[in-house]
Amino acid sequence: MSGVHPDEMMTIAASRVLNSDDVCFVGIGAPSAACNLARLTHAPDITLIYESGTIGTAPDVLPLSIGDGELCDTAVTTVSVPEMFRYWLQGGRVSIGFLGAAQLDKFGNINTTVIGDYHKPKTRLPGGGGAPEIATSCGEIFITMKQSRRGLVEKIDFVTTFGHGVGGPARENMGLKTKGPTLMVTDLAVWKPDPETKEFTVETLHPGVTREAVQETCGWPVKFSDGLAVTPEPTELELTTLRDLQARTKAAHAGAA
Amino acid sequence: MSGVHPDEMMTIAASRVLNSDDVCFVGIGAPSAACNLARLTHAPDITLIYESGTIGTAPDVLPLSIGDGELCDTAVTTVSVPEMFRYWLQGGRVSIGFLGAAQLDKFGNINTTVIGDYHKPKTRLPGGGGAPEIATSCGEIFITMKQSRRGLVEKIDFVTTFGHGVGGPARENMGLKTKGPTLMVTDLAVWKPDPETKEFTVETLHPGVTREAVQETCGWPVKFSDGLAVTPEPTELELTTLRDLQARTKAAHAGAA
Amino acid sequence: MAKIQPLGDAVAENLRDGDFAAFEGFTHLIPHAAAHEAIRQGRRDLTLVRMTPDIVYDQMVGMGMAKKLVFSYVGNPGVGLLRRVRDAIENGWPNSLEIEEHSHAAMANAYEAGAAGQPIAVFRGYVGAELAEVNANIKSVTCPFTGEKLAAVRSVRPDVSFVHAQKANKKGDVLIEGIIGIQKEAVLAAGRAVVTVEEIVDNFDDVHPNACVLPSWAVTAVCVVPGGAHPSYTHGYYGRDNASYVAWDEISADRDRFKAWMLENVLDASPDDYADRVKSFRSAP
Amino acid sequence: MAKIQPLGDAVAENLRDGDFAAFEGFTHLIPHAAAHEAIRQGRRDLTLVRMTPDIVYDQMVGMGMAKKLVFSYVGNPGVGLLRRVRDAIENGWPNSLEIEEHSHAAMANAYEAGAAGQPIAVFRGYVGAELAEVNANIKSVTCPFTGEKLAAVRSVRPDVSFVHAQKANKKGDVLIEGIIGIQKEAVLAAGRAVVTVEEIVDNFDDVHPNACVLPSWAVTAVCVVPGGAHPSYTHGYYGRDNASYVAWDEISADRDRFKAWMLENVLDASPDDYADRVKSFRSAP
Repeated sequence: MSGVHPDEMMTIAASRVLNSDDVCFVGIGAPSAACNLARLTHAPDITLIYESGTIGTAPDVLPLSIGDGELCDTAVTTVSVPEMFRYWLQGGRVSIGFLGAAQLDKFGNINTTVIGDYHKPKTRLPGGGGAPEIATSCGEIFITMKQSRRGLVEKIDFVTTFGHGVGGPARENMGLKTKGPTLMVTDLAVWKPDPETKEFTVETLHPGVTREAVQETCGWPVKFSDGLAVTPEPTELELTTLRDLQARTKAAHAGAA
Repeated sequence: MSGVHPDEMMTIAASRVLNSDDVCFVGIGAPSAACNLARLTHAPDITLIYESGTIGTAPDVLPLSIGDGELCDTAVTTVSVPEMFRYWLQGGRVSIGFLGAAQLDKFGNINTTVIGDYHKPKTRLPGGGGAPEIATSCGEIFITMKQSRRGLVEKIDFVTTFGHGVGGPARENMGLKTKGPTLMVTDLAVWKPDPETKEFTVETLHPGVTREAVQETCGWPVKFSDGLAVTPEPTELELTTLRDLQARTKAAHAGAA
Repeated sequence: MAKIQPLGDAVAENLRDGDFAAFEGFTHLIPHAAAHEAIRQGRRDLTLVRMTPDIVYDQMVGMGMAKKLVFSYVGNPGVGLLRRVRDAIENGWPNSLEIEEHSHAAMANAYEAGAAGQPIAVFRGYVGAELAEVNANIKSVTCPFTGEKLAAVRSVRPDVSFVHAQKANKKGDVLIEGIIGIQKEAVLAAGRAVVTVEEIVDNFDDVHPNACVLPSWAVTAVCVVPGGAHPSYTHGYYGRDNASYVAWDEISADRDRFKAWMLENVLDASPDDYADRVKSFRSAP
Repeated sequence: MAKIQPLGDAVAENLRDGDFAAFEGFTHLIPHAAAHEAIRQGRRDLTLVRMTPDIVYDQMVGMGMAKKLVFSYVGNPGVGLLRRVRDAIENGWPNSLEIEEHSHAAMANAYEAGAAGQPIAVFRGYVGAELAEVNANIKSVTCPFTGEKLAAVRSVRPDVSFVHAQKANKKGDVLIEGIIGIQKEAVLAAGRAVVTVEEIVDNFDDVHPNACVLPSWAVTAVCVVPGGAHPSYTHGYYGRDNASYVAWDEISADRDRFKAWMLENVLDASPDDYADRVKSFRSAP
């Protein structure tokens, strides 16, 4: 399909892995767009939770922050932040945590804290927020981010959020019972961890994307699945729904109502 | 004043120690009657808290249980039981805890657990409920109970709720910062702990009550204050308000509305 | 998603012999109908947990369903002691009953920790209280910052919890209002949760955004049982039948009278009988 | 009982140089007016705590009021990084800034424990996370039942907390609705609490029984400041001024432009100016 922007492909591919039975802890940005696109297309009953305490939200436009008013207006219920983290996240009630990343390594460990040394940072990033415990408490973790050599790196500067550690059985060895990262959707491809090594492996390339394009935007030697396939093209419905959502969002955030 | 029942005198004397600034954690029975009498007479703005989660209640009749519907209907707010115990009680927001007792010793230690051995009880009592942490978390503790040799004993069978322990600085030695029992009102007298030994000492005798009557209904050798006085007679307002409250309560609990 | 189904089916599918089970309610919203259904189905060897076991636990214990009771206050509130529980503890009738006793603060913290997926609750508690000496499940941890000794109790995580609530919507979301007690924690701490409700409504559009709502996916089964809390009460629907609580004191005083009452009012009754029992306590509409 | 008083007086009486202070708000109800008053009054050496320090903390840090920042996410939500905070951390301008960094779960648990009067919060957390290695205030305790290692952090107990809320009644009870965030915990964990509100109403007779209400005696001061959350929002009163959040990114990019903006919009402004700022974001009545 011509005219599909890689960001759109990323959001659409990510939305497809969600379904109506999922209870999804949503990070702001690309995860939020994917989750809401899923809700507006094939997963109308998906439960979206934002860490501001809004459970089961159905916003008409994408929130700018995790605590926009519409999240509460459309929620099944809105709880306090301690309750959100204690009963709902730590309580193991969330099946999928959907995270973005500033830096990521091949085992799905995430850095959103600093570029450079922690105590003398080159760039101070926002920090972990909910991610460290989202990553260990949710049934599994989906990651979505745009590929770049600055983002997908051999060694991240700081382990904000534990993925598969050094790979293999690292999570079990830490006593974790949850699956950790099971999927990554980028603007170029869909990745899944190797069942043994846990190294992210490309499963499908988005339409028109080459292996070389993936490797050029990734800081480690990329592994491709033996059954490497092409991500299905966006459908008309997916693309229209996403574009309408983005347009409504842009209008709403531009200024006063 | 003739015709005043000792139970009435007990409730009235207990009500007098409360004022509008107090935030009071109320046990059921005699404490509840005293607290509500205070509210209906000289302490209209007193905050009454019941452990069911009702904060700032103003019931028209005395509740039969700590969770009667009217407590919620008239409350400033009603919170969950965990919040009640965590934020309001343990959080140190309550100035006075008002407790009853099945057995009590001269240092204000309370037993509401068993008569006899804990593992082979002669009589299994209801247990501590909120009392163990009420006694340590509230600013101070008032106790109200009817005197009897079975109730006021030299040695209680079980320390459900810590008062002044073995007396003296026992509370400070345990690391407690709260005052513990500072007052006991019985059907015969008003008692306060000795400033040094912490032994309960009779401060005032209710009208018509003798030292002998107090001793006969107490299992330890009673100490009387040097300045022993007589508890002021109930006023007309106190007595009428209490009797009206009791009559409304009896009618309300007799059966269907 | 919650299965909306008859109470008999929900109890049969979710309560098993030997379970660690909660029938919670803090004076308000006590799930009498659900407990009575469990009695009719004859479940055995239960470990029953509740902060304030009152007459419905007296009934279950008296019927020999419980091997253990975990609690912080066991009494008929405002009336007196529980005679069937006493008979079990003091005399082993109809069977001996193990007990694990806590304070309310400990139980509230332990349910809260259970809902929060934590193995323990840590708090300032039990200072000077003798319970800590007779209950091996009260331990301590040392604050790594100050050296203070803090109480530690295992979180409460029942196999199954039963609660009563005002209403559900068609999706199975549940609304609880008024004295919400420990209802939410009992549900979220449990592996399975069965909620009896007064009614099912189309939607919760008019519900306050911060009201206590349990989403359908956090509940196993929803059963419509009008009056299902009787003689406890349901805020906004009917008042507490205080006279029944008072009457229980005499009914439960004698083993035979107790058995006869249970036969007539529980074993020979059904979930459909509760609506009638609350008729005279209904709030003005 | 809460003192109902002008914001200037409440800040002067309750915020002191060197205080450990929270200006809380989770996107919703951020107390901008109170923070701006603190800036005008020139308080120094503050340790500022907040789960999600955003542009108003960027302003306080940029004005040199803070010696330390305790937080779990420092950013302009949905927009980007905080340039004044970055300048302080990366370049020590206008002063060096000590940081104590946690995860949201840790901060939420720590505020909760603070409200509950506990010295620490204990929870399953920080597993595999490197923060535990760079923050000496993240320690652990061992579960005395299972041997599991659990994270332990000090509870958050500010000297003073500032929050914004919808309204108070004449007694000084405060109502918070919508995204209630960590408002209640911030107030109850603190030694003193100042609440700005949109309005004062006669009574709360029509308020839901389980709504988030802070009784007057749990609050130190209540100040009427309509629009006091702008550019954050107040559910039921006015919406979020998203454009102001976006615009901040450019304003804060340059030290001089930042200073000029602060002079015009904060130092030369007063609590009466906020009502105008939210005019175009007011909800339909």
